Amino acid sequence: MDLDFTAEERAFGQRARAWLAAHVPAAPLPSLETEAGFAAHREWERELAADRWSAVSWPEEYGGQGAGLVKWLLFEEEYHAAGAPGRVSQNGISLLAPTLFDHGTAEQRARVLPAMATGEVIWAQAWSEPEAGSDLASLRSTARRTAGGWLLGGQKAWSSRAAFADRAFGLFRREPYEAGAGASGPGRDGAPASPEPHQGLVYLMFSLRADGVTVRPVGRLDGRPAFAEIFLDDVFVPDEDVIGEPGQGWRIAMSTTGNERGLTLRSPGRFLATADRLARRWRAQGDPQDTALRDRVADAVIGARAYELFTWASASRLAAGETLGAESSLNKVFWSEHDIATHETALDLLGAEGELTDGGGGADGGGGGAAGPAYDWLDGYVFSLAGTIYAGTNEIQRDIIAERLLGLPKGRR
Amino acid sequence: MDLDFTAEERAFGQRARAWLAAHVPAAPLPSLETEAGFAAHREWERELAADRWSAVSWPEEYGGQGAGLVKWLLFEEEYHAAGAPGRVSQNGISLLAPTLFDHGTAEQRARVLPAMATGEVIWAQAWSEPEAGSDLASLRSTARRTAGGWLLGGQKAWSSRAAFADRAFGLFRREPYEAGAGASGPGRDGAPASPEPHQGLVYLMFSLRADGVTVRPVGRLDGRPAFAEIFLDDVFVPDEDVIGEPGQGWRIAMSTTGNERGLTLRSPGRFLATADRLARRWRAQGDPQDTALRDRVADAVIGARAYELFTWASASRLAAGETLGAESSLNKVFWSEHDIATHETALDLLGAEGELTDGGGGADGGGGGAAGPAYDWLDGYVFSLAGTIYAGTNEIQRDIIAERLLGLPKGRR
Amino acid sequence: MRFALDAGQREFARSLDAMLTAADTLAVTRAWGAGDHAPGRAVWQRLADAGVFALAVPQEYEGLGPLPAETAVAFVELGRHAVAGPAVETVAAAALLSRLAALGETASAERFLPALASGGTSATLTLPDGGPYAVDPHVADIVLAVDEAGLRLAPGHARVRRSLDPARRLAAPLPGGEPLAKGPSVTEAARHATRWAALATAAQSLGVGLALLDRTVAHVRQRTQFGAPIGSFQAVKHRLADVLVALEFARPLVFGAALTMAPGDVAAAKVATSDAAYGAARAALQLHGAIGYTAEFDLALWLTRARVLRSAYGGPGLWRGRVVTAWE
Amino acid sequence: MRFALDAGQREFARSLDAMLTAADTLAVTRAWGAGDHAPGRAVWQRLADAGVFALAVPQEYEGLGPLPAETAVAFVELGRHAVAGPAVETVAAAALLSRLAALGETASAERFLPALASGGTSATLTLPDGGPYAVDPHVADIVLAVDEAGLRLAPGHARVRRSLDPARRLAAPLPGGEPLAKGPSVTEAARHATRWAALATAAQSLGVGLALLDRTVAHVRQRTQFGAPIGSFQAVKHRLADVLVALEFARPLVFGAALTMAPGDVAAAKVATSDAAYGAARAALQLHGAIGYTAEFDLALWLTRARVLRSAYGGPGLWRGRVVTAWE
Repeated sequence: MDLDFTAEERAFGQRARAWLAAHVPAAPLPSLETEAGFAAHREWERELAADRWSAVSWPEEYGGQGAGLVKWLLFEEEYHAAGAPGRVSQNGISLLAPTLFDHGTAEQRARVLPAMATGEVIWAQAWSEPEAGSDLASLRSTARRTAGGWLLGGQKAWSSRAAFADRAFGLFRREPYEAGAGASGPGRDGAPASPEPHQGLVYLMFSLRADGVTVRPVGRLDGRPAFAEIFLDDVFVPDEDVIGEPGQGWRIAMSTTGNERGLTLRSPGRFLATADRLARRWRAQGDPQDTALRDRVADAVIGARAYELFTWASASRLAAGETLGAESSLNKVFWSEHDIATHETALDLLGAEGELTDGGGGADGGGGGAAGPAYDWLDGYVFSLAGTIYAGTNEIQRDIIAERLLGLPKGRR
Repeated sequence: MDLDFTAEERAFGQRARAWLAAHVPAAPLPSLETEAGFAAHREWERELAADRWSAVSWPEEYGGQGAGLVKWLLFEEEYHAAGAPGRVSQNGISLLAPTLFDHGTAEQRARVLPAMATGEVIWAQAWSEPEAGSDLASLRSTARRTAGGWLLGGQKAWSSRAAFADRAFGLFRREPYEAGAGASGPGRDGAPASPEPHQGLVYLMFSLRADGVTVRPVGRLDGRPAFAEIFLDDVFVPDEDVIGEPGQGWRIAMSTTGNERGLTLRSPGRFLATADRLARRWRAQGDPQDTALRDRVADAVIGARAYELFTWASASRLAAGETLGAESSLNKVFWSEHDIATHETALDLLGAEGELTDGGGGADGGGGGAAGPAYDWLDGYVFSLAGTIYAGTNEIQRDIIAERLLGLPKGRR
Repeated sequence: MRFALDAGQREFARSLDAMLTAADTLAVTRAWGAGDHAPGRAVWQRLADAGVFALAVPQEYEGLGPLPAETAVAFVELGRHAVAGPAVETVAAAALLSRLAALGETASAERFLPALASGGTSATLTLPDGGPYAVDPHVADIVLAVDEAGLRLAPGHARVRRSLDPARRLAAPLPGGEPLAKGPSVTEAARHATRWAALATAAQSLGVGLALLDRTVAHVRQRTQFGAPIGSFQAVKHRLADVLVALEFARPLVFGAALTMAPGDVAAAKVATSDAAYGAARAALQLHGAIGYTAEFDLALWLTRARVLRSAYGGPGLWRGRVVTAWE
Repeated sequence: MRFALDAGQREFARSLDAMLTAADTLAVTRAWGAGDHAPGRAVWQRLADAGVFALAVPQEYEGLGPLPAETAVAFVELGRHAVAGPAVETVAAAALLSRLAALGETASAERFLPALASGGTSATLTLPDGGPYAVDPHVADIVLAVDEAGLRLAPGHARVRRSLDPARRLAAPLPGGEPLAKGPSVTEAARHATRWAALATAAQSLGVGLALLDRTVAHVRQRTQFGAPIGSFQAVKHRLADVLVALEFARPLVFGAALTMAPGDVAAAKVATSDAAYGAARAALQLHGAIGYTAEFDLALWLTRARVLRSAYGGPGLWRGRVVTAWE
């Protein structure tokens, strides 16, 4: 049992750190929810990709470095410690790419991945619908068979990045119903209409610039644009953009949401960097006598370290050939609640500055120097609030933990 | 809207305070879970009763003062503030007496209540059974019809006071089954055996000294005796000791547990006195810089005040002719969690002294002077831990709150 | 002892509720946040006409007060209806000037109180330990500031800042301006005003929490997932049960504080309502899911306000300290 | 990087588990608490034979160590099996004397360490900031005390006090006795010993929490109320899910601390395991209902231990402070 890295791993980490030190923009990029900010973030992806840092774990042929899990985690830690920009390609890299590696064709990988790595094509996820949040089985959007492809209809919701992204991926209910695929009609009343609501779904990729697509940006709690609604009216998708077998979309998607809920979405790097920023801010401006706040800062530090070590343990198990299953639900519950608590602590530390959404940086932004402008904390707070909701609510994760890890009997929820 | 008392109410409170100041023993009585302590507490009940302070809200004919709810609450506040002994007659006065007032005969009241008021007869409750905790409907102990009365069989569990008490009251499943009473056979498999498991129960009183009764004391977590198991083997109970209609025990009991869960069991006096003791101990020995602990002390003070004011509001509603229903579940959840949190805070304040179960008082007992010996806090802590379990677990109370107060749909729990 | 709203108080609450419902306050609040203050000023005048601001003003200055219990009744409704604007601040300013008058400094009271009571003047202010910012000073008619030098009428305000609450703006009063009073009487009046600000904020938070619970209960009854209304899931039930417990035990603290105006009671009310409203907000967001997370859904108005009221006039730590250590 | 128990460590855990299961430790612990220490001493010797106490003793003093990771493995098992006696204290004493030896003060190490490693001697001790009481000094063969004057072999102990944990006794070492060392090296060695004490306590707490969860899961699967196993109720499921989350994220902190022995890591492990084990205890008691509340039901052994380990060697507040402020 050890926490030691190989010389090669350490060298990789040092190389990442050096590259980031030389390239991370001195001033924060504009918000990636603005057109200009989106373009700046896309440019940052190109810069990363130029030296193969945008998707380090991919094979070299697609623009990566073939880095294993340990190296990827080291890269993430360096990335967040360096205060590098948010990743506008996150959806593609962490959600779509793993699916293509597992279920896509060689042609799809060759066509999609390099452009994803460079930021030339930015992907939005199109999972959720207004009536289908965590209950993906109740999806209503449809893919109707047509010559050489499919026609999409319906509405997707809460699509992050969709406001400015180029393409999107998601699940659609196959129409007409084909017995062979075990499909069922859509559940029009909100309840699943058949005993097999997971059957008959098609997993596909589509252009957000295609005819029939309307994108409506939606602001999150603090008013910042964060995601969008996508309205689809007979949007043509060629067969080459279907991933895997039509009708098997549910199974394929589960392997992707497995990734979403598992290791890949939330590397410890972000939490470590955030806890470190909080501890520095506390030391700089906290009242050392105020043990109530100090204890909460300590909990932020403890939680980030626990998450880091838990992740190293998971990586070790994966390296030993084990697989992670329902354990990823432990992960999800932990990081999402840790993230909220950490940001709540930061806001309480900021006091009257903690509610300000403009400015940031400089004396009137709450200062903080190396600990960053005050608004970063409120921004992070609002972002954290979504964590217990998306990718399977924490209520559902707790059901999974209880039933699959503790072996408690299934009940009606 | 006011919080003012009438001159008469104030005079009553002052009279109570004066009486208590003159009578409360200077040194704590020995534990009422010992034979000597039980006798001392019985003697204290006699002393209270001599001046009509043992059951102030009862009519004078039974030994009370006919005090209304406001006066009763004022009495309780004075009682706890005076640090007066625990009430060994609590079960009888708060659980059995209200049932007798509502469902008993005049003969039963005349026979039972005066002896209860003086402590001549101490009552134990015999509600629970090993397989029937919060689910009273799954009771298995039986009352078999015999000439002039009933023969009890089975086992009762978690009977507080039963180790030394004189008599007990509880529910028994009537045998043989009588269709007219809607009774059902006992649920031998742990699940209710009939669609009407609440039917066919008999509410009765019995002597713990009767032939066929075996009482086995059971210690609580810290080893102190706290309750007992009662084994019943053909214990004869005359008809005169049945309360209400045989077979209607469930309905009768519900009115009693309504009292148990409602206002009467937990007057604010105890919580106010405890919070006050905690705040005094904190001021005496807490580190004023330690805001983490200070905040928790503040929460104890806030919770006690909230409970007091909530109770005054409830009393005002009752005085205006309204009734309290499921609101008592709010009550139960609040005081039980408040009580645990308060005692946890006290133990953390005590540090290394907080785990000691012997001694108490004096320098090596953690001191504290007017704030009482350290062990009182651990004792109170262990006592508080039962609060979220008995009288309907807090899980059940939350179901009730959600369904009856918020109108959420019933689900399988 | 009758610790329950009397018929007049209940009727006052009902009439405010009806008036604010008819005024479509959610739209008014969104307009206020977008810089269109006219509808908000109209609501303000109707609140004034109903007597809301007169409750904190003594009768000798054309007010109805001081009536803290009725003020609490009103602010619960303001919270429930997500009303925007410096209402807490106007009440606190009235309390400040009233106490100064009681201490013999009547000039400012005579000058400002009648117009505060009538709705003709709105006020905002900063108080010691209440943070550097005044609420909505770009809209308020007068900006008061208390600092070591005393009480002054600030000549304006620094850059206006946006808050997480979309209907709220904050800015520090500019230095200088007309001195109104100084010395120990200002200190005492500021403490008095802080109590009123805390009471009104507590009542408002309670209203915010109640509105969040109401909306969430309605949502979980109709929202279906996995073939059942999510309100039938025990985890959802228990979370909302806990919200109700917290709110229902915060409520008597608010009215108890209004009746006694004792420092410890006011502090307890501020802490308990902050926690209860914020707990309601967290539950409301979680149980609404993504829809609750959007700015355009009305829930956001209460969600964000529950958060910002928590730190208004000092955060929970400050107020918990005031529960157990003496303050005047 | 392989942050997982290796085959040898897993086998060590398995063999301890098997040995302790066969030894019927629950009965042994009850006997210990009742004053019958013979069965406990026999278990002690078997633990020593398995190398548990040698892990903290350097090889030059007939030990196997220092091996903190293996020590953590062992103490998880001690916690799971509710083993009684001053095991943490003996390990901490070994760490104390080892570090003194490393600083040049070898006399006490030579005198005591071989017997501590072999199980021939058990030790208890007091450490700065660890409270005034030593654990089970009436049974331990040596009682060490560190105070301002240095390290001494206490001549005995004051009145023996009972703990909430029925198998645990506490008493303050008597003043005086034989001085063993003094000066800065004692201060440093005491800090080192405190880290080992905290690590072993953290590992034991983790084991206690795991045992509580195991027993509670088994209980809720078979306990029926309202016609269904209570483990099928969502409130029960979610509460136990939270317990598992807390334990599974405390676990890597324990082993991470063992690998680094960094002050902040040790402090984090102490805090997280305390909270996780106590949370497990509260859930276990609530979900067992009344039966869990009785002293005669075995659950009580872990319930009470989870509580007392929380404040052992300083409560959560002290250790949280050590997470964010430097300590050596």
